[in-house]
Parts: sequence; structure tokens; C-alpha cells
Amino acid sequence: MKFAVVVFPGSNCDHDTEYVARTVLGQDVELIWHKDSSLKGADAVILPGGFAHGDYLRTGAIARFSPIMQEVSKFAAAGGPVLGICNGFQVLLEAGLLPGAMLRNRSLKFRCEFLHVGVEQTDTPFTMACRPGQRLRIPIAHGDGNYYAEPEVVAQLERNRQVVFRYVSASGEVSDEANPNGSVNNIAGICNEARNVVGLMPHPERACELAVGSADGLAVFESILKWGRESFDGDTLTMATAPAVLNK
Amino acid sequence: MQARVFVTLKPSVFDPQGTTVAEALHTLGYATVRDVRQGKYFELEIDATSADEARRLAAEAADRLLSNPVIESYRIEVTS
Amino acid sequence: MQARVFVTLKPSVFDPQGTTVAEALHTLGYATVRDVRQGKYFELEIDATSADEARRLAAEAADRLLSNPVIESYRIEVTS
Amino acid sequence: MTPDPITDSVLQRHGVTREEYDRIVSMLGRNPNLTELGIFSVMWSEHCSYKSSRVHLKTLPTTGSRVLQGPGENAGAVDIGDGLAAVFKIESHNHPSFIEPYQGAATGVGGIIRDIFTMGARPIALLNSLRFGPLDDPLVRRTMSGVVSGIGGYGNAIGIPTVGGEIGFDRSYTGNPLVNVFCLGISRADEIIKGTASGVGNAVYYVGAKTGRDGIHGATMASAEFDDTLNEKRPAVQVGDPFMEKLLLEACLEVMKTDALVGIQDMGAAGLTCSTCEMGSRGGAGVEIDVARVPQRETGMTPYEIMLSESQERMLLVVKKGREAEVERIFDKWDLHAVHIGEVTADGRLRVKEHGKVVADIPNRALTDEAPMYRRPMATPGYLETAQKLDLAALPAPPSPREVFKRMLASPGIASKRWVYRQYDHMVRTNTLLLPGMGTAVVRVKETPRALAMSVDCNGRFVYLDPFLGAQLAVAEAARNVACAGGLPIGATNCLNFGNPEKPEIMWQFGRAVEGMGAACRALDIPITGGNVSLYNETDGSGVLPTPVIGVVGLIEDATRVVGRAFRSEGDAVVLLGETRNELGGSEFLHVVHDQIRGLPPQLDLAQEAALQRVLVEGAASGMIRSAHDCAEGGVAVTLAECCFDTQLGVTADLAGVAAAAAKYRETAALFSESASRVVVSVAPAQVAALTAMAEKAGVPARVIGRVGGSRIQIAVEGTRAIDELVSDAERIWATSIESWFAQRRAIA
Ligand SMILES: Nc1ncnc2c1ncn2[C@@H]1O[C@H](COP(=O)(O)OP(=O)(O)O)[C@@H](O)[C@H]1O
Ligand SMILES: [Mg+2]
Repeated sequence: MKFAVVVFPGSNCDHDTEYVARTVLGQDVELIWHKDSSLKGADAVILPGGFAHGDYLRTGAIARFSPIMQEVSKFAAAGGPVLGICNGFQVLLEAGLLPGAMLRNRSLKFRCEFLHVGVEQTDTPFTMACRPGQRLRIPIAHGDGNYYAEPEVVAQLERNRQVVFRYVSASGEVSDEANPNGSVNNIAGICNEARNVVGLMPHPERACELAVGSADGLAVFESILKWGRESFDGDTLTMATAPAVLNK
Repeated sequence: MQARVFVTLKPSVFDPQGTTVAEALHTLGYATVRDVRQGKYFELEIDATSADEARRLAAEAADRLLSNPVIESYRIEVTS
Repeated sequence: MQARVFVTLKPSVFDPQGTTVAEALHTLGYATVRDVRQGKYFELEIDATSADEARRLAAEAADRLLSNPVIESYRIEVTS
Repeated sequence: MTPDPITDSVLQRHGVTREEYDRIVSMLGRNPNLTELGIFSVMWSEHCSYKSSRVHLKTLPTTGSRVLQGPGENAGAVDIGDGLAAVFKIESHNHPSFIEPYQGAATGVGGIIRDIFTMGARPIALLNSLRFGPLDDPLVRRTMSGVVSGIGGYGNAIGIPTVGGEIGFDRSYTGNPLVNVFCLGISRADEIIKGTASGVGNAVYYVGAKTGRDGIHGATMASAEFDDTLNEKRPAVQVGDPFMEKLLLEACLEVMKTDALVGIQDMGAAGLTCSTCEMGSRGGAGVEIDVARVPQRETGMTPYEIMLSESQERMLLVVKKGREAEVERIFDKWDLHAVHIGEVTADGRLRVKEHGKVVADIPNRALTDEAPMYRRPMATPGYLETAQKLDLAALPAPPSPREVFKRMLASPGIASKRWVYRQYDHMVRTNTLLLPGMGTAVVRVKETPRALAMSVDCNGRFVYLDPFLGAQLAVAEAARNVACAGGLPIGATNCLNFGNPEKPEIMWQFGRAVEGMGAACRALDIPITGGNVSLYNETDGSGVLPTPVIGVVGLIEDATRVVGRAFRSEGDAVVLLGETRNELGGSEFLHVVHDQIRGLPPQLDLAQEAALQRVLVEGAASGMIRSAHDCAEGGVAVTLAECCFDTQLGVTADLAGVAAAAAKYRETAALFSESASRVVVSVAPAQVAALTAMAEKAGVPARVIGRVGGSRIQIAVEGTRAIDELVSDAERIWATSIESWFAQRRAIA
């Protein structure tokens, strides 16, 4: 499979994401500069973590105007899998590809640590290889991860099963103590209605080798590969079949 | 011409920064401060021929960039 | 009573946020925006009997907590 | 040029003495104008010229088979195999961090990062060493809160992990916190880039943030004691822009891959002045620039202001003639505009023009190599004799061991620093093999089998009580920490934080500490490849504890054999390497229980220390040692507890008594003595014999003191139970102590 990792000025997890795709998973990856206007034939797009444009103004606010975002939107509209990790999630929110917005962490502090998230939905390209309810031990590292949406929007997300990841305790409970930033309903990650665009605050790419503390994040990347295998038609990946795979 | 844009969180959105400031003020003994909301403030120096033009421009900038309508609203003042 | 406190970086202090916002606006085609300075904005709801009292209180809060006199200055407006 | 009249008050404002002024006149063969005086004043300030410290620093060992770059460049470098180099340095930002904690600390991080990527290395790790006053002071909490946010705010945004550090607390730092930041990067050994200007006619480029009036006189401020004129000096604070620096970092590394670059240096203290004359001086060339071409943020800036500005995130480059377009293109891609501001000349002078008119013209060497150097008078401090006396027998009896143990765990110097490191992104770049709290900071070097361990250390109490020994102990501790993780110490950098060098007693502390540091580094075979001196750390005349921080880098050949501090398995044997003596002088115990800094620091046998470290490195490499933790503040008792916390495995141990201590302190000494060269390790029971044999062969005392297991920390002294706590209870005390000071409301107010 071929991954595109978008590089905004200020992205800083671009190389980590590339490393996982290329070195840990042995896939083809291309780093795509934000001013490019092509995704270079990628099968899956990842917006990595970091501080695009310094996160000045609001996280993700300036990045959404980058030329590449038009391509990302088109790719997403065609059913292509798009993953936003941390800052990438924030960009997807600002770009309107996912609903809601991010507020400062309720502690008002940046927070970096390993924690647990529960995988609630396994019909997205990024969770297909997970067991429903699977707990992943992966780290967060953000100052603005306090997910917010209007109550109706949250209700709709819940109804449509669009909450993909939730912060949970080590034993799997959804509790306030397990919520690192104040996100509504402990939301750690969501998908769009078509389920092909996913954003999450924790960093799966930082948890893909036991040497760095956990390999649980691999589940996310292996899901993409599984999605790829199942979406193949002959030897070309056809976006047209993607929704079918997801709805199986 | 100068346009001032005030961006604040909508009333329905919890404002952790404002709340913390309010609590800190209470700790410092300012019991009469009932509530604090924190927002952003922008001063835009604009080459415009009229206050209206400056205001229109600032509003566009606020809509497109300076505020996020999901959580924020804004107000504009123009001075010269 | 509401006191509004505007905290801005002193004119000589570098404002990377404002600069970045200005550049973003230029990229979006707003060439007439010459300069942007970004600051903080606080709305304090104060139980005060006079505008003067509210202003005095807000100034004290600004001095002690809301602004850092080394790099920032502030301005206060009181409305009711 | 018509020389401006230079009065005494002008000299005073520039921190230039009459003698120094006369020297300037004779070097120039004429009176300087004001711009030139400004240039001299910043270059001859303590901060840039090291005029009080150079004679001492020259005695440090700086060479070794692995040293690729010693002191003198922007950072040092050592060979780590596979054709790679570790490039590292530590630097202070103490004074700015007191004035504006967030920005002061943030720009400190920005500055040291530039020093590393300037050498062509990609920065991969940050550490910091911090000192504050006691936390019960709200002002101290505000300072600490701001400093920690600032370090995180910059490092997190630029995407370099802050993987470790240390923090100490003492009253002497209340008005003068220490903020020392260490950065390490990796480059190809044969592609290290230097800060050199050479090749007549080559272009001098400026790139990065525009120049403003910020930080003018920053360098001279950092060299002046704080007093009540502080307010006037306040505008000298700079605001950092990590986003700009991230662009600079990426763009510079990309430019360095071409061979279009001759040299590069960041504009740190003394900005454009320092970078131009130092690059010229290193290359034996001259540099001519026109300040009118320098991008400016404010209008009406004078040449004086432009030359002295300390605006952050700026770099000076010398580009080969004919390659300019190539370099400009790379910067353009990153939305940075490199500006051609001058040329390299043959005459060895720094020539500054404004719209073509010469406004300053000074021989480079007068500003650098020929800057004044002082051998300042030294005198043994008066406090020493009394302070070094400690008579345990005369002290009241200590509280119960259990009580002392709990108070020690809660003492901010010992308590968990989680509140701090949780605010730092310590995982970005996915190299961090031991996260903060799990042991010595270790990062792997991708694409090689290796890893690097790093530790920054200093116990200011020890240095205060005996600067020579205290500095030796700092080196020994940092190297030991690195060895605990399995790292062979291969290089070091230092940051020497002292008071006012014009006071003979301070200068004595400084001189003795440098001697001690040099002796220890020689004995342990650790070259010092660079560092930083921060003097005048005093507020209204009272100095900080002398704090020579050392940062040691260790090489781990096999990144899969990294040793952490936490116990790993139930049933493992706990072995104490080294010997516990009656050494409570300058200890955390005396500080916590008796609020005193007294006595003599622990003795140090450097040969013994070296032997211990060899055992640790070998024991790690062979996979025999499963966990290792240095005994430092708080002694064996605290060390054992810290080994339990991460994995929640308990321990049962029985310690030997310490005969030499006064009877009522024998138990205390066994538990809390801070004797050097000791490490608590755990090994599988089957490995005990092999480990003890290895230790014996090396001449290192090794004694099995207990075993891992259960849910309690049970420590006896000669069979008598002294401490017995649930791991979880002890951990709660230790984990929440610092955090509780910063419960939201308290922290901000
Ligand atoms: N200023 C700091 N920045 C980052 N990490 C820190 C800092 N201070 C302490 N730490 C981390 O907290 C842990 C405990 O620190 P410390 O008690 O000094 O270690 P040790 O027990 O080795 O003496 C270490 O992992 C250390 O790296
Ligand atoms: Mg410690």
C-alpha cells in the first residue's frame, strides 16, 4: 500500500508516522508538502501530529487553507481513508471534514503520557483489525485535546456510532478520572458519517514497537492494511469498493 | 485604519481558562468577581478608505480565519 | 457590572502569533491588512456599585494576574 | 567617523571599565564610536568573553579518541560509531527566566537547539536542570510554573522530546532560579559544520526572524547582578517563536545537505555582533555587512541597535560564491527569506556599514581571542569552617525511621517530578527507550543498533560544602547514572552556575569546582567538549549555592539491553554495589529533618567509582543486571522505594549498620547516608554468584541486601525492622507532593 503523510510547516510527527509505515510495516510512504496539489497516488492519507503553523491562533486553523487540503477533501469525498492524528485531527475539525472543535485541556496544561483508549467501532479503515471494545495503551501529547461539539451533534455522533475511540481506565471503564483533557463523553476519536475519515488525539504511531513502551498502536496501522487488502479489486485499489468493505 | 476583533467562546461552551482565572481571583481575595470569560483580541491595521470597508474586511477575516463558529463568536470595532 | 480587560504585548515586543496570522491573511488574499497584533481579552463580571469601583478592581486583577508587566500592557473598559 | 564622546557614565552603562576602555582605544588606535563601544561591551561581557572563567576552563580535559569537536564551536561532538556523531551542549538561561519565566525558559530552549543544528546535527533530545526556591513561596511556584510551561511550550512545538532532567530546591535560588538546558543531536561524523567565515568574496546571509529592539543588552544583563534597577532592564526580554525555529531547523538541515555552505552560526547572545566577529575570527577572515539590508521589525533602528539586538530565531550563513540561488530556493520553500547582507573579506575585520557608510570597523580578534582575560583573586570563604563541622552526637535524636522516610519521600527534591515532565513531550521522534521516571534518559539512534544515555546532575549542597569534592561528586553521579542504564560515558558538557566572580570567595568556589570537575573527568576518562558559564547568580548580594551542572553522554552498544531503575520480577535478588559509610554531611536528611546544610560531602574514590561503572556497563551488556538505580539524595532507603514504584513490586531488605556513626544515628546513617559510588541492582537469583564474582574481580563491594516481592517496602537495619510501608502508600506520598503545590488555584495565584 502507499501512504501519503502530509507535512505542514510545523508538523513534527511526520517522520514518526513515515517510520512506522515504512520501517515497521514495510509499506510505501510519501511525505507530501502542504503546498503540493497531488496526493501522488496514495491509497491512504495521514495528517500527522505537530504544531502546524505553530498552532498559533487556533490549532489547525491556518493549516486548513493549505493547497493540499483540497486534495485531501476530494480524496475523502471519494471514500479514501484519511486519518488525522492529534494535530491532524485538529486540522480535520477546522477543515470541516469532521464535526466539532478542540478546546484547551481543562488542566490548561500540555499533557504527555501513556493512557488507555477503548476501540468502540471496528467498521472504519483504521480499526478494522481491532476487536470491538479492545483497549489500546497509547500515549497522548497535547495541550488542546478537549473535544467539544454542540449537544445535538454529540448525540448524533453517538447515535451514528461515530465515536471510534474513548478514553478509558486501565480496566476499561469510561470515567472522569480516565479523561485526560475534559473531552465531552471521554471522546478520544471520531469518524465522519461515511466512516472513512477518522481523527484521534492519542498517537498510535508512537506505540508501534515494544521498545518504545507499547505496540498497541499497530492495530490502527494493521487495520489500514487489512482495509487495503479487502478493497483491492484485481491489483488496483478502487475507492468505489471502499464503502462496501466498511459496511460488510 | 484599525479594526479590533474580539473573539470569545460562545456562552454555552465551557471556558476552562476563564474559570481558572476566576478561581485564582477568588483565592486572591476578589470575591466580587462573579465570572470571568477569556477570549482573544486582534488588532488589524488595515489600509482602507472607509470604516465600513475596514469593518467588512475584518468581518470576513473573522469569519474565515480568526474565529471558529463551532465554539466562538466575535465582535468588531473600528477606530482610525 | 462588566469590566473588559484587553491585554496586548507591548509595541516593541515581538508577536509571533500576530505575525503568523497576518501572513495567513495575506495568503488568503487580504493584502490590505498591514499588520496584526494578537492579545488576550477578559470579560469580568463584577459585583460593584460603581463603574469606578469595577475599574479599580479590574486594574488590580490585571496587574496581579491577567497581564505580565514585563512584556504586556493592558487597557480596561467598563460597561454595565 | 566622528567619535562620540564616551563619558564615565556611558562606560558604566555598558559595563566597561576604564582599563578596558583604554585597551579598546589602543587596539583601535583611536577612540571608538558608540556603536563600536556597544559591540565591544557585549563581546567583552562575561557572558560572551568568559573573561573571569577562561583561565580556569583551560584546565579541563577536552580531548579523547572519540572527540570530534571540542570546546570553541557552537557545540561539542563525539564519535558514536557507524560514522555518526553525537553533538551536544548545555546552556543556561537563568536571568531571563527570573524576569519572565515562560519566555526566558522558552528562548533558552530555542537557543541551545540552534547551537546543535548549527553544527549540522538533527536534535533528538533535550534535558534540563532546574533550581528554584522553596515551593511554599507563591512567587517561586509562579516562576517554576512559568519555566516548566516555557520549556514545554518551545520543545513540544518544535518536536524535540524533553527526555529527562533534574530539579533542586533551595532558598538561595528564590530570587535567582537556574534554568540550564541540554540538547543532543545526531550528525554524520564527517559532515559536522562549523561556524566559520572564509573565502574572500563569499556571501554572508541572514535568515530567520526580523530584527527588533528586543534583548538589547541581554548579554550584558546576563552578566550583571540583579538589583533594584531590574525594572529598567526589563524590556530586555525576548519572545520565542518555536514555529519559526522549526522552519529554520528543517531549512538549515536541508541547505547543509548541499555543499553550498561554508559556515553557519546562530545569533544568540549579542546577536549579529557575536556571529559576525566569531565566524570571521574562526576563519581568519573579515566580515563586512550592511545593516540597512538586515530585515527589521521596527522602524528607525540604529546600527547600534541592529548589531546588539538579541531577537531570537536568526541565523548567519556564509555561502559559496555562485551558489546563492540554490540556498535561497531552499529557504523560500520553507517560507523563509534568506537575505544577502554582506561579504567575507580578507582583512580580518568586522566592518559594519549603513547604506554603504562605515559605522564600525574593528579587528575581529580584538573582540574574540584578544578579549580581556582575568585571573581574579580567590579566597577561602568565611562560612566554610563552621559549615563543614557536623557533630551528629550534638544533634537532637532523629524522628523514627518511618517518619523520616515519609518526609523524605515528600521532599520536593526527592518527590516525583511527574507534574513537570508530563508537560513535556518526551516521546516525539519515537526514540525514547526509558521515559522520564523510569530511569536515566535513553534514546535510541535509529538505523543503528545503539542508544545514548544522558544525565544532567549536580548537588549544590555538596559543592557549597566543598567545591572541589562537590564538583567531583557531580561528575561521578552523572556518569554513574549513565552507566546504570548500560551506557559507557564518552563525553560531557557543563554549565557552571555561580555568584559574582568579583568576590574572591565566589571565585574560589569557581576555581575549586573546575579543578574538581577536571580531576574527576580525567580519572573517569570523560572529555568535556563544551559548556557554558553563568556568573552573577545573586540577588541583592546573596549568591546561589554554587551549582556546576554536568551533563554526561553514554553510549549503549545494544539498544535492546537498556537497564531501567524499576524492579522487574518477584523473587529477584537485590544487591547493593558499593559501601555505605557514615556520610550524612550535606544530605537530604539533614536538610529535611534539621534544615541544615552542614558537614563534609561524602568521600569519593575515583578509581572505585570507575570500577563500579565498569561493572554496571558490563552487567547491562551481558543482560545480567535487570534493574539499576543510583543511590543519591535520600540514600538506600529512598533508592529502594523508587525501585518499587514503577512496577509496584515490593522489596524486603536488611542493611548493614554503620559503625562509625554516633549511636543515635547508626540506623539513620544506614538508611539515609549519601555515600557515593553505590547502586542498587536487581538480578535473577541464578545470577547472584556471577554478579558478585564480577564485582569482586573489579574490587567493588557487593552485598545481597534483600529480594524483590510482595506489596510492601520492608527495610531492616541489622535485622531490626526500620521501615515497613505499602508500596502504594509510599508512592502516593512521593507522587503527589509536588503536584499538590500546583493544584490549579494555588499555582496561578
Ligand atoms: N526538569 C526535568 N525535566 C524532565 N524530566 C525530569 C526533570 N526533573 C526530573 N525529571 C525526571 O524525573 C525522574 C526522576 O528524577 P530524579 O529524582 O532527579 O532522578 P534520580 O532518581 O535518578 O535522581 C527522572 O526520570 C528525570 O529524568
Ligand atoms: Mg533523585
